[in-house]
Amino acid sequence: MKLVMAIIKPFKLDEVREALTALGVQGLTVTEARGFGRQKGHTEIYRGAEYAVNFVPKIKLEIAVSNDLVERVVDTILKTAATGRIGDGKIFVFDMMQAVRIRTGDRNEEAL
Amino acid sequence: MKLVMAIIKPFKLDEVREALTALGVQGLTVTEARGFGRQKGHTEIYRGAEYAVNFVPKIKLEIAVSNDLVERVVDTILKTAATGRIGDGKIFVFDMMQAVRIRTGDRNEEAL
Amino acid sequence: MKLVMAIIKPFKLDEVREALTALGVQGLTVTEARGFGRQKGHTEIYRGAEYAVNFVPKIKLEIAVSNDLVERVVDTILKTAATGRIGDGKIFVFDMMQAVRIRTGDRNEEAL
Amino acid sequence: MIRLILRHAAIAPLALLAACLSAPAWADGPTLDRGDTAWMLTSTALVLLMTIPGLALFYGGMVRKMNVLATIMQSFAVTCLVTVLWMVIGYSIAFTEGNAFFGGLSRFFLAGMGTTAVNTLAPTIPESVYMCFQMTFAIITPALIAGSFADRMKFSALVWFMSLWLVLVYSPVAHMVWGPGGWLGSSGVLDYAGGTVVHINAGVAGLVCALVLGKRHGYPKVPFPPHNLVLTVIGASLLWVGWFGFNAGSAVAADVRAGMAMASTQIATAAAALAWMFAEWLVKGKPSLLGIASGAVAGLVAVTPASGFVLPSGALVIGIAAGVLCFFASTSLKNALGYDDSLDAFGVHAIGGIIGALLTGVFATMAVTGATDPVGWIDGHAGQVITQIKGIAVTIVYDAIVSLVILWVIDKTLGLRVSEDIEREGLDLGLHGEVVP
Amino acid sequence: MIRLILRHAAIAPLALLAACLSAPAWADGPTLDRGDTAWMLTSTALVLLMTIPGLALFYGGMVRKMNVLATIMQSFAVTCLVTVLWMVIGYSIAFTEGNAFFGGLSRFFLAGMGTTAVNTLAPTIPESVYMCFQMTFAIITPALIAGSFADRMKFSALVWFMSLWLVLVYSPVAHMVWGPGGWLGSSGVLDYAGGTVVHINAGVAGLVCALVLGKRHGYPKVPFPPHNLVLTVIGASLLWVGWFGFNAGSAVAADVRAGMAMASTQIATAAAALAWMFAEWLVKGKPSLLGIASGAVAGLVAVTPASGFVLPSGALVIGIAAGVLCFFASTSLKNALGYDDSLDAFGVHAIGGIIGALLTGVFATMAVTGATDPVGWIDGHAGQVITQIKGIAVTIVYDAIVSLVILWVIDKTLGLRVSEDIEREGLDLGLHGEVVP
Amino acid sequence: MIRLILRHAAIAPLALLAACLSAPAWADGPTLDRGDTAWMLTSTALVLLMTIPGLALFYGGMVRKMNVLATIMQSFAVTCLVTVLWMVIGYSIAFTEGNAFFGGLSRFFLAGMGTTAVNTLAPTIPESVYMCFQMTFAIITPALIAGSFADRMKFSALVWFMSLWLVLVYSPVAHMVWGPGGWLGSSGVLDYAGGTVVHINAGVAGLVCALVLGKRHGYPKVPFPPHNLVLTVIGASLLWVGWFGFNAGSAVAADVRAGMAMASTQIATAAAALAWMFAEWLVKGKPSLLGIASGAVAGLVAVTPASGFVLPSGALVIGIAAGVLCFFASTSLKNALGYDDSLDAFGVHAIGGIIGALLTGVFATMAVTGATDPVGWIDGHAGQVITQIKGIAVTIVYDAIVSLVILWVIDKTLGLRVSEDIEREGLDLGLHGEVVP
Ligand SMILES: Nc1ncnc2c1ncn2[C@@H]1O[C@H](COP(=O)(O)OP(=O)(O)O)[C@@H](O)[C@H]1O
Ligand SMILES: Nc1ncnc2c1ncn2[C@@H]1O[C@H](COP(=O)(O)OP(=O)(O)O)[C@@H](O)[C@H]1O
Ligand SMILES: Nc1ncnc2c1ncn2[C@@H]1O[C@H](COP(=O)(O)OP(=O)(O)O)[C@@H](O)[C@H]1O
Repeated sequence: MKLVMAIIKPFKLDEVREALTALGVQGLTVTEARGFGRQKGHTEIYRGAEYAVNFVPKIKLEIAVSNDLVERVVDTILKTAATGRIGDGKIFVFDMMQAVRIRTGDRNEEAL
Repeated sequence: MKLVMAIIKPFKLDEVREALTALGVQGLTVTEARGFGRQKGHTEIYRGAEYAVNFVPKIKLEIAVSNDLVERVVDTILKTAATGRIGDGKIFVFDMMQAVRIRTGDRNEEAL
Repeated sequence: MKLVMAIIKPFKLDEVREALTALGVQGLTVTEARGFGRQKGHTEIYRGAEYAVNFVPKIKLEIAVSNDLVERVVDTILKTAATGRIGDGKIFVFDMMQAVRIRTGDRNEEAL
Repeated sequence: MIRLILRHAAIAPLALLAACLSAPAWADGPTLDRGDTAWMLTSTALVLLMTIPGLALFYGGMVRKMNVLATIMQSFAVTCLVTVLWMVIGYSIAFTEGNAFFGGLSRFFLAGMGTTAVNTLAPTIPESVYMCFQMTFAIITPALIAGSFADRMKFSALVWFMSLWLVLVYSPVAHMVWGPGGWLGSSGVLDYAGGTVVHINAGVAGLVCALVLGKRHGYPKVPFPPHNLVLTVIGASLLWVGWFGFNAGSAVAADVRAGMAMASTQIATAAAALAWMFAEWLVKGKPSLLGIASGAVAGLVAVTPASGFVLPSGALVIGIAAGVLCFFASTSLKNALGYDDSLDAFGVHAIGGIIGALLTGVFATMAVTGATDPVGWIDGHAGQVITQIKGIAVTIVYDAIVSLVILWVIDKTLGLRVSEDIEREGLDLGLHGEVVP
Repeated sequence: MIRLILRHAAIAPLALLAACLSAPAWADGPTLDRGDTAWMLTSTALVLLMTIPGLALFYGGMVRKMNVLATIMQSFAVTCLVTVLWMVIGYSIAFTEGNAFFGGLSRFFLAGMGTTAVNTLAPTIPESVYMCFQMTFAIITPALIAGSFADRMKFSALVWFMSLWLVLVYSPVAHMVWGPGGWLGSSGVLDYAGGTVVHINAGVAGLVCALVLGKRHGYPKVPFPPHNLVLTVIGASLLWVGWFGFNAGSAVAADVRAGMAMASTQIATAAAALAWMFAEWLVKGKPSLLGIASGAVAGLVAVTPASGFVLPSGALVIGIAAGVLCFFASTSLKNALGYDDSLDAFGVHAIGGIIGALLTGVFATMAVTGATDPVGWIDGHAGQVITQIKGIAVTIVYDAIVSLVILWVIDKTLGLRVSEDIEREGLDLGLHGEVVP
Repeated sequence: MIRLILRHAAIAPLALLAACLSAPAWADGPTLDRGDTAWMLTSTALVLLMTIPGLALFYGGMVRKMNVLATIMQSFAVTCLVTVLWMVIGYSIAFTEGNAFFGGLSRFFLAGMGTTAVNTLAPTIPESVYMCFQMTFAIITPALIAGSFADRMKFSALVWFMSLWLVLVYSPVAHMVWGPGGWLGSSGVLDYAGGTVVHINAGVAGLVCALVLGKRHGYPKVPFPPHNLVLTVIGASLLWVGWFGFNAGSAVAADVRAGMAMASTQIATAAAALAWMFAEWLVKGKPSLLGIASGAVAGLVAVTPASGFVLPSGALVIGIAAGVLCFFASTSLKNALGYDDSLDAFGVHAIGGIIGALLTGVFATMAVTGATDPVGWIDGHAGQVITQIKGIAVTIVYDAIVSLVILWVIDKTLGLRVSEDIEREGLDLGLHGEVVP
C-alpha cells in the first residue's frame, strides 16, 4: 500500500475529489495548509506598513491506496489539479506498512 | 522507528491521548482535518439553496514510536477510538528513518 | 528523495524558512498543529471552572528534499529552531518514493 | 419601571397636577409630553438592543462554536414570539385592569389602542409607546432563561416553553407587581425596573429548566470553554448600554428620577464588575474578561429593582455585594450543588435579583422617591425588608411551580432534549442546518 | 417620513395651530419643540446605525470569508460618499422647492442652513436635524443595492455608480414622493417611511445590477455559503433596532403617530420573521437562523410604507404576507428565473417593498392618520390601491431605466467587474490589500 | 461640551431668560426641560457605547489574535474604574467651583447630588444626568491612551496608571477648559466637545507611554497585522454613531446648536474618511478598509472641538485636512521617527485634535454661536488662533509632564511591561488566563 500526499490549490478540491471517487477511491483526508514555493505570496498594507505574506493557501490531500491504484491516482490528480500556472502543487508518494480500519479492525487493503 | 498516523473522530481525542500516555507514549502531534469516506456528510440550507458538505471533521494524530511499541500503540488506538459506527477512522503505519529532538539534538529512540 | 517533517514553535517559522531558502530549498508546506509532550500546556479559567489545555500550538513543516540535501536540511532546522527550552520540537525523516510537480508533470528531483 | 403605588403616594400627584396646570396644547391631548415620549421611544429601542443582539451575543460567545447559531436563534426567536404574544394577550394580562393576579382582556389584540389611548400607569406618553416599552421587558425575560439549558434543548420544545411561560408566568407576575391593582405592588413590594418580575423570575425558571433537563453529556468532567469571548463582551456592553433604557426608562419620563436611576445603574454596574474582577484575581490568581463582564451583568441585575429608589452611595454598596456574591454563586455554589446551569442564568440573575430586591428594602429612600414617609430601612423603615422578602418568595414559588408543570407537559409530549448525536455534533447543524465554519 | 399632503389634509393643521397657540418661547424660535428635536437627533443616530455597522454586517456575514472586508467597505464607503454628496446637492434636489420632479438649488452646499433655518416639512425641529435625518435615508438606500452584486464589482465602479445613482435616481425619486410639490406625493401616493423611495428603489436597481454584471463564476453550481451568520444576525438586529428611528422617526415628532409607527414596526417584523421561519420549517424541514433574520428584514421592509398609517392588526397581516412571499421570492422565484441576486436585494427589498406599498393601500386608516376622509381600502377607499400601484410602477420604471444607463456608461469606460483572478482569490486582497486570516 | 463662557456672552442669556419666562411648571423644578433631558439621557448612552463596545472593538480588531481579549479588557476595565473614581472625586475636581485649576470637594462621593441638584453649566437638566454625561467623557479619554502601548503593558500597571491619570490629569484639564472658573476656558479657548481635554490629552499621554514602555519585541521588523478588521469596523461605526452623543450632546440641550453640531460631525467625518482613503489609494495603490475607518475616526476627532462653532462648509475643510494629515502622521511620520505607537493613539488623536483645535480658531463663527462679536478668524478675529495654540500648548505640557511622572513611579514599583514570554505567548493567556481559540 502507498500513501499519496498531494498539495493542491484550494479551489480544485471538489474537482479532484470527484475524479478520485470516479476512479474507485473510497476515502481521503484533507488538511488546510500554507505553501511556500515558486508562486509568490502577496502584500498587505495596514496603516501604511507593508507586510509581505510569503505563504499561499493550499490544500493537502492524503490518500491511502493499494499498490495497483497508485499510478492511476497520481495521474488523475495530475490531470484534474493542473491549471498550468505556477503554484499548482506537488504529489508525493510514500510506502505504507500497515492500514487498519478502526471501526472493524480490518487490516491493510481491506481497511482502505 | 515508525510513525503511526491515526484519523479519528474529534470527540475521541482526549480518551485516546490518555490511553497512549498510560502506555508510555511521551508525545504526539495533532492536526485538524476533514475526512471523506463512507460516512456521509450533511446538508446545509441557506435561503433555500441546499449545499451538500461531503467532508466530515476529523482529527489526525501523528505519533512517532519505537518499533517495539508500534503494535501496542495501534491496538490502543483501535480500542479507545472505536465507537462501532461508520466514520471511526483509520490507522496508517509508516517507516521512519530518523528522528531528532530539536532542543538537544538527540537522535532516534532518544529523541522520542 | 526524503520528506523531512519538522514540528517547531510557531514563532520560529520565518527564521527557519529563511535559513532553508538560503540553503537552496525551493519549497515547503506548512500546517498548523497542536503538540503534546514534555512541554506543559496551560490552564484557562472560565467562571471559576479550571480547564487544563494539554496541547501547545506548533507548526508542522513538510519539506521534500533530494537525498544529498537531507542532512543539511536537518542541521539547519536544528540550529534555527532551537531555543534550548522544552518544547522546541522534533524532526522526522521519511523515505519518499515519488514526487511529481502538478503544473508540468515533472517527476522526482525535477519536481522539487 | 416605577411602582405607581409609591409614586402616587409621593411625587406623582404633584407631577400630574403640574402637568395639568401647564397643559401644553398639543394635538396629542393635554397630558402627553414630547420630552417624555422622546425618551420612552428611545428607551424602547435601547431595551430591544439588550436582547438582540445584546443577550444573543453574550450567551452565543459562551457556548462552543458548534452551538453558537442555535444559541443566538433562541434569543432571536423569543423576540419574535413574545412580540406577537404580547400583542395578542400578554399586554392585556399584565397591564390592564382585572383582579390582583391577572389583568382583563380589554387590550386583547391591542383592541382600542388607537391614537388617543393612554395607560394610567404612564400618563404622559401614548399607550402605544408604553405597550412597546413593556414588550421589550417581556422579550428579554424568557430569553434570559435560555442560558440555563444551553447546548441541549430542542428548538420546538423551546418555542412551546417560552410561549406558555410568557402567558402563564411572566404576564401574571408582571401584573402582580406592576399592574393596576396587582397584589404584590399593592402590598408595598418595591421593584423599580424588574428585580423580581424579570431577573428572579428568569433565574428561577432557569434553575428549574437546568434541573429538569439534566446536565450536558460529560458535565462537569468534560470542559465547555467559551468559544469566543469577544462576542460575549460585545453582548455585555450592549446589555450595559441598553440597560439605561431599562432602568432610567422605568421612570416613564425624562425627569430627575430617570437621571438618578441612570447614575445608580452606572455606579452599581462598575462596582460589581470590579468586585467580581478583584475577587477572582484574589481567589484564582488572574482577573478575567469573562469575570469582569459577568460582574457587570450581576451589577446591572442587582441595581434593577433599586435604581429609582436609592442614592449613588446605596448603588455602590449594592454593586459590590452583587459582584462578590454572584461570583461565588456562579463558581463555588454551582460546583458544590452540581446542577448544570450552563451560562449561569440562576447564579447571576436569580442571585443578583435577590440581592438587589433585598438591598432595595435597605437603601430605598425618600431622598430619591420624594415620598414623605420613610421608604427603606435606611430611612428607618425596616419593615420594607420583610415586604421585599415576601415579593421574592411569592415570585420564586409561583414561578417554580408553573415552570415545572409546563416542562413536564412538554417532556411528556414533544420531549425536551435533543438526541445525544445532535448534542455531540452541534445544535447548529442538527437543529438549524447551518454552521459557522 | 410622513406624507405631508395627507398630514395637512388631516391632523397637521390642528397640530400646527396648537403649536402656534401654545408657543413655547424658546430662543430657538417659536415653533421648535425640544422633545421632537430630541427624538429626531436620536432617530438620526439610529438610522445611521442601520447602515454602519448594521447593513455592513448583515451583508458581510453572508459572503465568503475572502470577501467580507470588501463587502463591509461598500457600506462604509457609501456612507461617506453619500454624506458629502447629500451636503453638496442631494438634499437640495430632494427637499427644496422646485418642480414636480426635482427640487431647486437653494440648499446647494447647504447654503443658508444656519441656526434659524426650518424646513416646512419638519416645522418643529431645526433644519440641520431634518437634513441629517434625511441623509441617513439617502445613505442606506444605495448601500442596500450592493447586496445584489456582491463578490464581483470593482470598487472604483462602485464609487461612480453609487454617486451617480444618488444624484440621478434617489434624490429625484425622494422629491417626487416626499418633496414639496413632488408629483407622486401630490397624486396621493402613501409612503410613510420609504417603501417606494428606499426599498423598491434599491431592490429594482439591485436586480438591474445583477442582470448587467452577470452571475458569479460557478453560480449556481458552486455553493456560496455564508461565512459567518453571527455577523449577519448582529446586522439584522441592528437593522431592527435602528428601524425604530426609520419608521417612528418618520413622524418627525415624538408624538402619538411615532408611537403607532413603532408598534406597527415591531409587530410586522416579528410576524414576518416567524412566517419565514415556519414556511422554511415546513418546506425545508428545519427553521434556520438566516431564515428568521431574513424574515425580520422582509417585515421591516414591508411595514416601512405602512407604519404610520395602519393599526397593529394591519401590521400583523402585512408582516405575515411579507414573510411568506419574500421567502418564496428569495428561494423558488430566484432559482426559477436564474438571476444571481447574491444577497437578495431584489427578493427582500423590492418584493417586500411592493407588498408593503400595496397593503398600505389596503390597511391605511383614518383611525391612525386622524384624517376625516377614508384613507385605505379598509376605510372603504379602494382607489388608494390603484394610486399605490401607480407609485410603485413609476418608481420601478424610472429607477430601472436610469440605473441601466449609469451601468452602461461605467461598463464602457471603467468596466464593472473585477478580473476572474480577483473574484477567485477574494476581493479583500485584490481590491483592498487586506484579509481576515 | 459647550464653553459656557462664550455661550453666556451670546445666546445663553436669551435662552435662560426665555426658559424662565416660559417656565413650564413641572414638578422637577422650574428650569428643567424634558426634551433636553431626554436628549442628554440618550447622549450619555451613546457616549458609553463609544467605549464599550466601540473603542474596545476598534482596538481589539487591530491587535494580534492572542491579545484581543487583553485589549478589550483594557477598555472595559477603564470604564469600570473611571466610573467609580468619577463618582468618588473626579466629577468634583472637574465640575465644581474651586480655583482656576481644580474644582472643590463639594461633590465628593456625589454628596448633595439629590433630586433637586442642578449644575449651572447645564441648567435645564438634572445634575445626575450631567454628571453621567460627563462621566462617559472621562471614561473614553484614558481608554484611548491604551492604543499606544497595546500588546505590552501589565494589567496591574494599567489599573494604577489609568486611575492616577484620571485624577491627576483628566479631571484638572477638564476643569481648566470647561469647569466653572477654569483657566483656559476663561482665557477664551474654544473646545466644544473635547479636542484638547479628550483627544490631545489622550494622544499625548499615549505618545509618552509609547516612548517610556518602548517598542514591542521585533518592531518594526516583524509585522503585526490586525487579526480581524471586521471588529475594527464595527468599532469605528459605533464610535461614529456614538459621537453624535459626544458632539451634539455637548450642546447639553436638544436645540439648534445640537443640530448644527450633528451636521458638522457627520460631514467632517465623511470628508476625512474619503480624504484618507483617496490619499492611500494614490500613495499605496489601494483604498483599504482600515484606511477609510481610520480616516473617519480622524475626522471625528478633528471636528470635536469645532462641532458647535462652525458651519457645514467649515466642517468639510476640517475633515479633509484631518484625513490627509492624520494619514501621513500615522504612516510616514511614525515610521520616520520610529516610536511604536501601536494603534496610533498619537497619530490620530493628538494630531487630529491639534488640527481640529487650530481650525476651530479659524472657522468658528457667530453664524453658529449666535455671538454678537466675531468668534474665529473667518469672522475676522485672527487672535482666536493664538488663543487656541495656547490651549493646545498648555494641555500638551501639563499632560506630558504628569504622565511621565506617573509612569516613572509605576515603573520603579510595579513595573510597566509584561515579561518577554507573555508578550510572545499572548497577553490573553498570560494576564487573563483566557483565549480566543
Ligand atoms: N520541496 C517541497 N516540499 C514540500 N512542499 C513543497 C515543496 N515544493 C513546493 N511545495 C508545495 O507545493 C506548492 C507549489 O509549489 P510552487 O513552487 O509554488 O509551484 P509549482 O509546483 O507550480 O512549481 C507550494 O506552495 C508548497 O506547498
Ligand atoms: N483511503 C483513505 N485514505 C486516507 N484517509 C482515509 C481513507 N479512507 C478513509 N479515510 C479517512 O478515514 C475517515 C473514516 O472513513 P470512513 O470510510 O468514513 O469510515 P470507516 O473507516 O468507518 O469505514 C474518513 O473520513 C477519512 O478521513
Ligand atoms: N513521539 C512523538 N510523535 C510525534 N510528535 C511528537 C512526539 N513527541 C513530541 N512530539 C512533538 O514535539 C513537540 C515537542 O515535544 P516536547 O516533548 O514537548 O519537547 P522536547 O522535544 O523539547 O522534549 C510536541 O509538542 C509534539 O508536537
